[in-house]
Amino acid sequence: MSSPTLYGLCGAVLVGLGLFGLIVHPQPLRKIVAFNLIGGGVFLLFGVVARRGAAAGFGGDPVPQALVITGLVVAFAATALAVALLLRLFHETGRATLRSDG
Amino acid sequence: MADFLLAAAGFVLAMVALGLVRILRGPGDADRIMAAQLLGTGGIAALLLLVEAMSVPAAVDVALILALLAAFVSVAFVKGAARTEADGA
Amino acid sequence: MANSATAGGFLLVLAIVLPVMGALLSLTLGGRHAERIALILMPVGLTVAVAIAAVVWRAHNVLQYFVGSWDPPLGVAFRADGLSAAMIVTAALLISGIGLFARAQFPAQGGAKARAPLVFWTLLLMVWGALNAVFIGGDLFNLYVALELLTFAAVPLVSLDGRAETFAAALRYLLFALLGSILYLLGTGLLYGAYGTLDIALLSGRIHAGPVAWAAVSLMTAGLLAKAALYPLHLWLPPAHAGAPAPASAILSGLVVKAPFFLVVRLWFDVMPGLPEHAAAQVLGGLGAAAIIFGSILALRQARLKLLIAYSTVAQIGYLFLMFPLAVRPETGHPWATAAWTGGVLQAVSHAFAKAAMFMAAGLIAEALGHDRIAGLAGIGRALPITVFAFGLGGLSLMGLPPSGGFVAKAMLLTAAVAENQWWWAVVVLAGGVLAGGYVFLVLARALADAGEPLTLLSTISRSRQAVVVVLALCAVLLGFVPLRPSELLQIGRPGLPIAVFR
Amino acid sequence: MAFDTGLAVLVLGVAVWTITARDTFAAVVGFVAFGLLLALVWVRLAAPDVALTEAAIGSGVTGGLLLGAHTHLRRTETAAAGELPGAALRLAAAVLCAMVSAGLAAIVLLLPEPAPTLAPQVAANIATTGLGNPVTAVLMAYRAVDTLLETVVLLLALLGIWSLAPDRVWGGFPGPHHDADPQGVLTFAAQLLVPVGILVGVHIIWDGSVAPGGEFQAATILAAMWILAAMVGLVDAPPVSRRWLRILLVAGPAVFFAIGLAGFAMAGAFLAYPPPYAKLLILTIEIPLTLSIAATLALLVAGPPERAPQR
Amino acid sequence: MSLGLDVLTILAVCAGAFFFLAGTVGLLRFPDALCRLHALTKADNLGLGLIVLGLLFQVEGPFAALKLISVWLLTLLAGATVTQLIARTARPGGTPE
Repeated sequence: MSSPTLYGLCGAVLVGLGLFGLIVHPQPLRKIVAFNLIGGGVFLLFGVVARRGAAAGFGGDPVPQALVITGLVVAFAATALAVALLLRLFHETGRATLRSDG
Repeated sequence: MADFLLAAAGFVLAMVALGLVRILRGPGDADRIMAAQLLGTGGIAALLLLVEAMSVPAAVDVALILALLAAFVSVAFVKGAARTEADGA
Repeated sequence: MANSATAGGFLLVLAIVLPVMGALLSLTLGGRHAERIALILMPVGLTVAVAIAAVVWRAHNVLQYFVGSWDPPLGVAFRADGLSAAMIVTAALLISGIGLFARAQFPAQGGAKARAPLVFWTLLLMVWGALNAVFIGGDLFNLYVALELLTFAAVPLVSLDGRAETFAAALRYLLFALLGSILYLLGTGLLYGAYGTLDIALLSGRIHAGPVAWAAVSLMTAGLLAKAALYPLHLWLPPAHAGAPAPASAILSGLVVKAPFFLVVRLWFDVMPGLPEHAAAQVLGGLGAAAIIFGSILALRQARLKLLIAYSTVAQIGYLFLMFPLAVRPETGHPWATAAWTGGVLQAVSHAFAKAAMFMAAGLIAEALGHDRIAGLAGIGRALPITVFAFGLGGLSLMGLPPSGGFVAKAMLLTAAVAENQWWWAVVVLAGGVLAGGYVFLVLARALADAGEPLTLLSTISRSRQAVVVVLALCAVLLGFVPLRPSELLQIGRPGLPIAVFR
Repeated sequence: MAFDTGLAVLVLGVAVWTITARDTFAAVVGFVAFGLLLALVWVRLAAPDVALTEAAIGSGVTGGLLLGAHTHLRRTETAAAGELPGAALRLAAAVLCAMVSAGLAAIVLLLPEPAPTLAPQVAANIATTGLGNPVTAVLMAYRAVDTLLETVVLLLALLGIWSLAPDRVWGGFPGPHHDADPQGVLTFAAQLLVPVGILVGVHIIWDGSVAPGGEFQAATILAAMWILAAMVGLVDAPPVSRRWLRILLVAGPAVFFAIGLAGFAMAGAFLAYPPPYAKLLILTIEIPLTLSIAATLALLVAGPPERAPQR
Repeated sequence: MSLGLDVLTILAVCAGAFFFLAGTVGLLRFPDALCRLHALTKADNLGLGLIVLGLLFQVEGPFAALKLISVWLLTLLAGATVTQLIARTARPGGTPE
C-alpha cells in the first residue's frame, strides 16, 4: 500500500468518526468540533486524490489542492457563524442546547 | 541523510505521542495546555526535519506560521483561563 | 451539448453578478440605501431572467458560458437549459414579489432600528445571486460554493427577529446544512478522483456504473436531502421556517429548499443519465411518500398557523421526490417518464408561488391579530378578505385541485404512476391531497367563522401588500392554465430527448 | 512509509480522543493538536500551500475561536452532557458511521490507476497567467469564480454574525473590551509577536505568485495578529457601522468584480485576463483582497457587536 | 566539507531528540504540575533549539537560516508566555495577570 492510500484510509476513518460525534454529542460546541473533524477527513481525501494525480513536474494535482484551500476557508466561516449563533443562544437563554423543549 | 532526518522526525513525533497521554490523564487544564505546548514544539521540530528530509524548502513557512499561531492560541487560552476565573469568583 | 460558449452567455454572468454586487453595495452604504438598491435591481434582474429564458427558448439549446475563457475541465462553465431558465424566472418573480411585500415590514431606518432592514435587503439579494448560481452552475465544486453562499444567506434570515427560540432554530438549521454541504463535497472529491473533472457535461460522458460513482452520488444525494429537508431529515425545517419573519419564511420555504432539490435533479438526470438505478429511485420516492403522509398529519395537528404552513412544506417537498421512481427509467425519453419529470418540476415552481403567498398571508394575519393561533382566527376572513382569499388560492395548489399549477403537477405524477403500473405512488398523491385539503380547510373554516363581535385589528394592513400576496397566489393558479408551452421549455437541454437535438 | 503509518495512527488517535473525550476543553485542545498534525500530513502529501492554510486557519484561528467559545460555555457543558442519547442509539450511530468509513475506505482502494489529473493542463496554461505557483493559478485564474464567490461567502458569514446583535447595540463595537495591561506578560508577548507576524504575512503574500502561499494564508496571519493585539487590549475593534470599515471589508471583492467585469472588454470574457497583463492584474486583485479577507476573518472571530456605539 | 556538516547535523539532531525524550518522560513521571512545567520547558526549548542548530548546517543562504532561527525564537516566546501564566494559574490561589 502506498503512502497516499494510507492517508486516504485515514481520511475515511476521520469522516466516520466525525459523523459519529456530530450525531451523538448533545453539546453544540462538540458538534461543531465534530463537523470540523469530518471536514478534515474530506479534505484529506481531496489531498490523496491530488497526490495520486502528481504529474507534469508537480508533486500533486494543483486543482484539488486549490479546492481544499477554498473549502478550508469556507469551513472556517461556517465554524465562526455557528459559534456566534451558539454564544448568542447561550446569552439569551442561559442554556446551550438544541433541544426545543425543556 | 534524508533517511536519518525522517527517522528523527518520526522519533520526535513518537515522543510527542507519548506526551499526549498526559492530555488523556489530565488532571487539570494546565496539564492539557502543557501537553499541547509540547505537541506544538514537537510538531514544529518534526516539520522542520521533514522539510529538510523531503527538500521542500517552501514548507519552512508552515513551521513559521505554526510557531506564530501557537503563540496566538496560547494567549487565547490564557485569556480564557483568566476569564473563567473571573466568572467563577 | 454544445462544446463552446454560446452567444448571450454573458446574461448568465449578469444573473449572478448583479445581485451579489448589489448586496456588496448595500453592505457598504448601509441602512437607508439597502432597500433602494434592492428595489432598483428587481426589474433589472427580472429582465435578465426573462432574457435568459428567451434566448434558451429561441435557440432551443443550452446557453453556455466559460468563465475567463477557460474551457472545462480546467475552467468553470455556466449553463442554462430549459429547467434552469424556468427556475431563474421563478426566482426573479418571487424575489420581486417578496421584496415589494417586505417594504412595509423592513423600511429604511437609521439608528438602532437599522439592523433588520439592512440584513434583510442584503440577504435577499444574496439569496437571489446564490440561487441563480445554483441554477446555472455547470461545475460541481462551483455548485458547492453556490450552495454555501445560499446557506449563509438563508440561516441569518431565520433569526432576524432576535427571539431566543429562533437562535436555536437557526443553529440547528446551520448544522444540518453544514453536514449536507460536507457530504456533497465529499462526493465531489470522489468523482474528481475517479474521472478527473467536475464539469457536469464532461462527467456525464465519462461516468460509468460502479462503486465509486454510486458512493459519490449517494453521498451527494444524502447531503442534498439534508438541505432539502426530506423526511426524515426534516426536523430542522418547521422551527426555522416558522420562526422567521413572514417575508423571510416565504424566501426559505418558497425558494431556498428548492435549490438542493434542483441539484438532486441535476445529479440524477444530467450527471449520470445513463445509469438508472430503479431501487435507489424507489427509496427516494419512498422517503417522499413518507414526507407527504407524516408532514401532512403533523400539519393537521399544529395549533399555530405558521407552523402548520411549515409542516405543509415538509409534505410538499415529498411530492418533489415522487418524480424519481417515475422518471428514472432505463430508456430515456420514455413518454411517461417525461410526464413525471415535468410534473415534479412544475410542483417545485407552483409550490414556490403558493407557499410564498401563504406564508406572507399568514404574516399579514399575525400582524393584524398579534398572534397566529389557529383557534383565534375567527372573524379574520371578514377583516382581511383579500388575504384569506390568497391563502385559499395557495391552498388550492397544495391540495392539487383544478385550476392550479399544483393540480397539473400532481395530475402528471398521478397519470405517470398509473401508466407505469406503480399505482402505490398514485395512492400517496391522492392521500396527500386529501390531507392537504384537511389542513387548508381547517384554517379557512376558522378564518371564515363568525367572531360574534367585530375584530379590533392591532394594525391596518395596506391594500398593496395584500395585492402582492394575491398576485403570487394567482401565479400558482395560472400555472395550471399554461402547462404546455412552459413544459416544452423545460425539456430543452435534457439529455436523450428529441427536442434537445438542435445542435 | 513507517513514518507515514506512524503519523496516520497519531492523527487517528488524536481524532478519537477529540470525539470521545468527556470534557469539552480536552476535545478542543485535541482539535488544535489534530490541525497541527494535519499540517504535517499535507507536507507529506506534497501540498505545501494547503499545509500553510491548514496551519493558519484549520489549527490556529479555528482553535482560538473554539477555545474562546468554550470559556463562555464552560458551565453549560456538563449539564448538556447529561442529554447524551441512550446506548442503543449510540450503538446504531456507531454502526452507521463504521459502515460509512468502511465504504469510503473501499472507494479509496478502488480509485482508478493511473489517476486522472489536470496537472498537465495546469502546466500547459500557466505561462499565460504569468504566475509561478500552480495552486495560485487555479485559485486566481482557472477557477477564479470560485475564489470570488468564496470571498463573498466570508462577508456573508460576517453579516450573519453581525445580524445576531441585539438592536440596542447595532452598529457598536464587536466583542468584549479588553483592558490593556502595559506591564503584563501578554502585552509584552503581543508587542513582540505582532510586527513579526505582519512581516511573515507580507512575505507569504509576496511569495504566493511563485512559491506556496497566497492571499488566504497571509490574510489569516494578519487577522491572527490583529486578534492578538485586540485580546491584550492594544487595539479595539472599530464599531461595525463605520463607513471606512465597510469599505475595507468590501474593497477586495469589489476590485475582484471590477477587474472581472473589465475582462469582458479587455479579454472578451468575465474574469479573463489579457496575457501580457495577467500577473499585474492578479496582483492588483490580491493586495486589496488580502486586506479585506484579513479584516473579515478578524471580525468573524470578534463576534457580533456587544457594546453600543458612543454618540 | 559536506560530510563534516552532516556529522554536525546528526549530532545536534540526536541531542535535540534526546531532550524531547527527557521532556516527555518528565511530563509523564513528575508528580505535580509545576515540576512537569519545568521539565517541559527545558525539553522543548532546548530540543527544538538543537534541532534547528542541526538543520542550520544544511540550509543554503542566510534568508533560509534566518527563517529557521525565527521559528525557534517564536516558539521560545510562545513557550515562555504560556509557562509563566500556567505557573500562575497552577499555583494555588494565584491569579493570572
